Amino acid sequence: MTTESLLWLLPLPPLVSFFVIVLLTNRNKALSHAIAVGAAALSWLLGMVVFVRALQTGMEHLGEEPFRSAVAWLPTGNTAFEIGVSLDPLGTVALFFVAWTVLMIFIYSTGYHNYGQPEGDHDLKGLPPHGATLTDESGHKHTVPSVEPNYSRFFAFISLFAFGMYLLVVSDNLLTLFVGWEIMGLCSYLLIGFWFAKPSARAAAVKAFMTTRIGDVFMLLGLVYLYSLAGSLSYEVIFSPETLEMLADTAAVGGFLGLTAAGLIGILLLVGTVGKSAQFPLHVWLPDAMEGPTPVSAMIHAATMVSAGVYMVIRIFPILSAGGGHGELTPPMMTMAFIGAFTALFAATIAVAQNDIKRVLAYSTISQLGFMIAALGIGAYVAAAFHLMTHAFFKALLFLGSGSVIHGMEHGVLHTGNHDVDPQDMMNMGGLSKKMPITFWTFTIGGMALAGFPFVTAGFWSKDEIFAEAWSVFANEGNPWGLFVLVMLGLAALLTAFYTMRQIMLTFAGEPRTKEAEHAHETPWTMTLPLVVLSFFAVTAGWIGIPNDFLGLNLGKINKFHGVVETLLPSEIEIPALEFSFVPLVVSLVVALGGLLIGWLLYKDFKAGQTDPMKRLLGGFFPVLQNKYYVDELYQATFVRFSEWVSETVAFRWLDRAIIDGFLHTVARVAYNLGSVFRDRFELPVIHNAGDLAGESVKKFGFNFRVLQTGRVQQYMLLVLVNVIAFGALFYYLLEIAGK
Amino acid sequence: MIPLSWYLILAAALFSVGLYGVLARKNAIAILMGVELMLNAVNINLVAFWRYQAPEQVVGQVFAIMVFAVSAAEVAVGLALVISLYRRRRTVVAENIDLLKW
Amino acid sequence: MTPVQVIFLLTSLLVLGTALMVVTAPNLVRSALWLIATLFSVAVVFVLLEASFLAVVQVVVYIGAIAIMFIFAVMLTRKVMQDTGPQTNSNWWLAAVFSLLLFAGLAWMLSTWGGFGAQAAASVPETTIVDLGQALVSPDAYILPFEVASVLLLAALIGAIVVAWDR
Amino acid sequence: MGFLNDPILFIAEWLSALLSGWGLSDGLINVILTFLGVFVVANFGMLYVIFLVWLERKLAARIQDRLGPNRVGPYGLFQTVADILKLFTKEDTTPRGADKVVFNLAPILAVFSVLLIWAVIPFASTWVGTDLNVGVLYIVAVGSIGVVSTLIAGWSSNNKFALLGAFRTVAQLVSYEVPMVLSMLVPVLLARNMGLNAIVQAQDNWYSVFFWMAPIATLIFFISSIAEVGRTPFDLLEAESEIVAGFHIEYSGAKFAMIFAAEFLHAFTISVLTITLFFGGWQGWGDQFPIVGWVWFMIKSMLAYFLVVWVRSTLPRIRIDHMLNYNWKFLTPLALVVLIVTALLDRIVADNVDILTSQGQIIRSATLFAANVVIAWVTVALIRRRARQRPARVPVAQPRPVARPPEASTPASS
Repeated sequence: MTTESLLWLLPLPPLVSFFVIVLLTNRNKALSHAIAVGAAALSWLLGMVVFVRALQTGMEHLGEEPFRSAVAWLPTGNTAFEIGVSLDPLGTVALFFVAWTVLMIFIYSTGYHNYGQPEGDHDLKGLPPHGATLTDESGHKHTVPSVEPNYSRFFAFISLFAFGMYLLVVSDNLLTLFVGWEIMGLCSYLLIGFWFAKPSARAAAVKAFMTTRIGDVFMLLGLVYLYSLAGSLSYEVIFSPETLEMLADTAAVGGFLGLTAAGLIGILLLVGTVGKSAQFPLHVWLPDAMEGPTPVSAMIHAATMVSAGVYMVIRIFPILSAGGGHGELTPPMMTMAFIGAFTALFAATIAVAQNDIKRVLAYSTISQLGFMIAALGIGAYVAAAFHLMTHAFFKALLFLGSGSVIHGMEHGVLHTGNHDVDPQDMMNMGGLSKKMPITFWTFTIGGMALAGFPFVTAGFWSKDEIFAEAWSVFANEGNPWGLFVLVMLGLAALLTAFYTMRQIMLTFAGEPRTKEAEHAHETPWTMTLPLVVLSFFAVTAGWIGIPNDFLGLNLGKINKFHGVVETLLPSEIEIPALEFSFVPLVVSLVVALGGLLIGWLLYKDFKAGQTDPMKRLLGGFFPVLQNKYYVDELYQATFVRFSEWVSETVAFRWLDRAIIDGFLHTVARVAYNLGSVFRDRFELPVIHNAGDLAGESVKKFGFNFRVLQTGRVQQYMLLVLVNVIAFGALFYYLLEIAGK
Repeated sequence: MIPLSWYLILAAALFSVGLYGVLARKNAIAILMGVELMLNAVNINLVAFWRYQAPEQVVGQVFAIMVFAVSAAEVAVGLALVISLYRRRRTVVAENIDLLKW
Repeated sequence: MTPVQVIFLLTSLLVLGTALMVVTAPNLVRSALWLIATLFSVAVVFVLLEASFLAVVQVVVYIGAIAIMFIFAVMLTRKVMQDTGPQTNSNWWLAAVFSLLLFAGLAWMLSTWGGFGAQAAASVPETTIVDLGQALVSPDAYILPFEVASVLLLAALIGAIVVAWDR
Repeated sequence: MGFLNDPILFIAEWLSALLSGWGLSDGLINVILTFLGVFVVANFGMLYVIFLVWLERKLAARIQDRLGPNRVGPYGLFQTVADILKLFTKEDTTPRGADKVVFNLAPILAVFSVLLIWAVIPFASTWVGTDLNVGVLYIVAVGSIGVVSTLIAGWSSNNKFALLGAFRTVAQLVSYEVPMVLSMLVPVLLARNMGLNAIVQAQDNWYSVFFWMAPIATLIFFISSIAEVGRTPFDLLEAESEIVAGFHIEYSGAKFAMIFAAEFLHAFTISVLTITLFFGGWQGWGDQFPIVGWVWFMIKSMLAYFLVVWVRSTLPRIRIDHMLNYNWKFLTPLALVVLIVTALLDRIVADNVDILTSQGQIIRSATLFAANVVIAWVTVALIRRRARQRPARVPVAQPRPVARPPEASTPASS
């Protein structure tokens, strides 16, 4: 089969499995997850085939002319809207990590939802399983985890989600990309609210949905504006140099802030990204999204969906950078640089003070995405893409690892039966490294990658590249943004390393701080296998991005990655040749090692019942961090309260009750009176009697003529015959004789 | 040779005879027989017109065949009706079947 | 008077005579048998019209199926073998009169029609059964009437079963 | 052409020459010759019956381990002649209250309907009464006249057994006409022609004989035409044990002889039809000489007839509901399947290979034969499943004691 047709087929298996599971097999758990995992594996296989073919084609060549095939979808006026699939280097990279992480997470889910365990004693649909009690032959009961009640539904949802992600990756225009984007939004809503009987989960789901909606609306605006200008949304059209020129030259509608059209579009689409990948003003949904099952957190909120935002920005980077050569940055890029850098630091600080193992990861995700956005802001989209890929791997790894930890803790909780111990609170853990070694090692690898442990882990290389880009923007082009970004991200990276270390220490090191932690034990192979695989990538994924002239010594062309993604831009905007400099290297070394060191020092002997060293350190500022700078409360106080006030008072009381209802009621009253007049003066005397007359007369007529109906067919036929003859004769006379 | 008129007259006569049967016979089955005769008259007309007007097209024969099918169906249903009628009311005389009168 | 005309006259006499017997015979089975005779002579008329296929089909369908169904029905719906009393209803003379009127009217109208005395085309182009069959099933010819007829037959079959079902 | 080569045509030519010598018009000569042909064929049939009766009785006797007729003439050859003489000399009774005309019409129609079939049967390449281009349809039509004869015979003799026999006749004959016609359509569509002679000429090789292409159709046709004749195991219309002698209970003497002869001739006719439709009629080595073709024709048809007799003298009579179920639930659907499959397959084959060449014919026969095997296998499998599902025997009526001993005070059911 040609690669194009493979691309067409690529997203389909998860979709099919979604429908099959929802419609047919949802009663059968084994069948359902078999179908789902099978579909994921099939897509993975296709993806790998495509990947290999792409490598054979050679990236540069692929960049010149990507695999692409399109069909006319819906006619708009005299032009048909085309949808299609395409695969260029960026798509290849995205496809690679999406395929791997998705498959891994599918496999992981079977274990995470306790497949093969008995039904729970008092499990309800929509609540996490509470465990089932078994009595072994020796007669004493013990509690084991019970299988998820909505098992099949879960697989249906993540299948649909995988479809959305694949669609987004292979689509060759912004519209289908947006479709996949929205599908993922829906799935994230469904999956965050997967345990919909928990009020917190419900709230989180709604919150996530609403927040991302804000972004999506702006994004849709941007799409519409773009389409109205460029007349198409397919990449090859809108990224063609002439289109970009046109966009860069035309002023924005209404001269908005003196932006160019490209700038306005870029900013609008950027807001979509801000919502999707949880950048600063709209980041609030992501931590709450941790209410969902851990595989969901890993999949949506680390590996795929939030990266989709960044992916989209990288896609439209030509538009964002349209009009700005090298050196000066376009307004959207400045916005991105600011938002990204700020978010990175902001989220990192929050992450420092969290105790919930998953929330820490959530905030670190936000800050890492901030890294990418910032990198894009200074034009280093290659580094951004690179970091996107590596981050997808190690963050998925971390989430799955945390899920495995939580799972182990739940074992303990079930064992002790003390249900008010939160298995997600790091304060209750400790010393798990001996209980669950595989999880420990893989988690550590992931953590190191996140912290950017030098020279081995993937995170190091990608971050290092971002620093290098930032530095070169400052040093070579004298652009202050470069320095700003470098400093902010440096601090963020420092904190990152620190809280990663803190997390690892709290979770795994030292002695168990609770009985539950003592009774935790390793999770089944279905959960550990993905960990191992992902940790492999978490290390090696970075090696393809080692700079060619690292440490100033010429390593030949070991950097495969630049070649991959550079070809994204139209050719005339060339990448500033990035020569090696020690500053960023030193920075990243210092921040990584330093952060790790501080974390180790602070938490190396942390016992149960101690107060968190951070609290001692930060004192009064700690609660602020713990409460996430009260952003939620702020929103609650401003937006939510305001909108409630508007809907309650303005819309309901004044508008609806007073104006609309009043108007309607007057109309009704007038109409009623008018109608009664008509009834008494006109209807009753005239029409009514006329109708009665008609009816009566018909009745009388029928009564007189019913004698004709003898019920004898033959007489009827005789009458018919008579009439036929009579009328025949008549017509014949009229037509033939009288006619002449 | 035979002019078309003869066939037409024959058909008309057969039709009238069948009509008489339909109108005059008591027995429902006999009425159906009359209907059959009328259908046959129609067929004769069709075939005669085919032969005399458009012998190069098969349309006449085709429609004669349609008439065959129709009459077969008509007889099947009609006789079924008559038989079930006989089962219920022990009569097949058309005049006694007058439930539809006022 | 060519021999063909003689044959035609004989046949048409047979047709009309037997038809009259059908509608007048006091005994129903007799009239069914007369009906068979009529149908057979109509088949002969078809032969005279050089439509041999139709003739055979006439015999198959009418005599082989319809007439037998008639006899069967007659036998099923009688208590005694002989029919007693008049077989015609009260206003049979009206029926006779109007049938005659109809015949007269038809004949008159036909006689005023131009193509009345038309002579046959000298030779029928050899329309074989193959042509007929292809005309019946070829989409640019009569497949639709054909399908409709078959659906009608199916409906009649089921309907007959349902109606005559002895509950 | 010599006399030995083709006697019939020889005589015909000679006669026409003679008559035209007498100065008769060609039309008249044609008429006379036709009448002669009809006369010859009819009498051949009627006389052949005499031999057939003897043959059948002999065969049945041998199969049932008896001697059979052996008094009159050598091997009792003239037994039948004696019987016929006896029948003709018997009194010819007509029951009171019978519908005389119809009563006398019935046996004539019976013989008539059988003899009409012989008008289209090709005895040899050139010996055909009249080669209708709708021969198969014609046969069906004429067969329906036979049904009418039995029916009116039963009705007109004013006898309840006869009437019951007539009803059974209608039920059986009308319903068995369906699979018979369906299976007759198979050779028609294989030969792309309705004329019997054309059908025979279409099977001009041992491998292009239609039996190879449609064995199941052959079987269905054979069985259902046996039912059409109303012989054992389908002789319910004259089941002695149930309705004394069925529709011809009131007939005696010559009329009985005619009905009897008609039945035997019909039995032979169906074997003739079988071999004509499925075993290549007069085809055989050396059939370019019509006389040889005729010999082949006779041999084949006698073999088929032997099969008929064998079946008759071996199988017991089947119950009426079995008979109808067997037709409507087994034969008809099977015939339909076979017809459809054959049509489709033959079309495909004809589109792909040239079926006029010999290897084309071989391919065609092989394909259709394989298809038939598959159909048969599937059918057997289905029947097995069904037989396993249902209890083998369903009682139709509960036996009721006619007289009950007084102490059995429990009222009988119903």
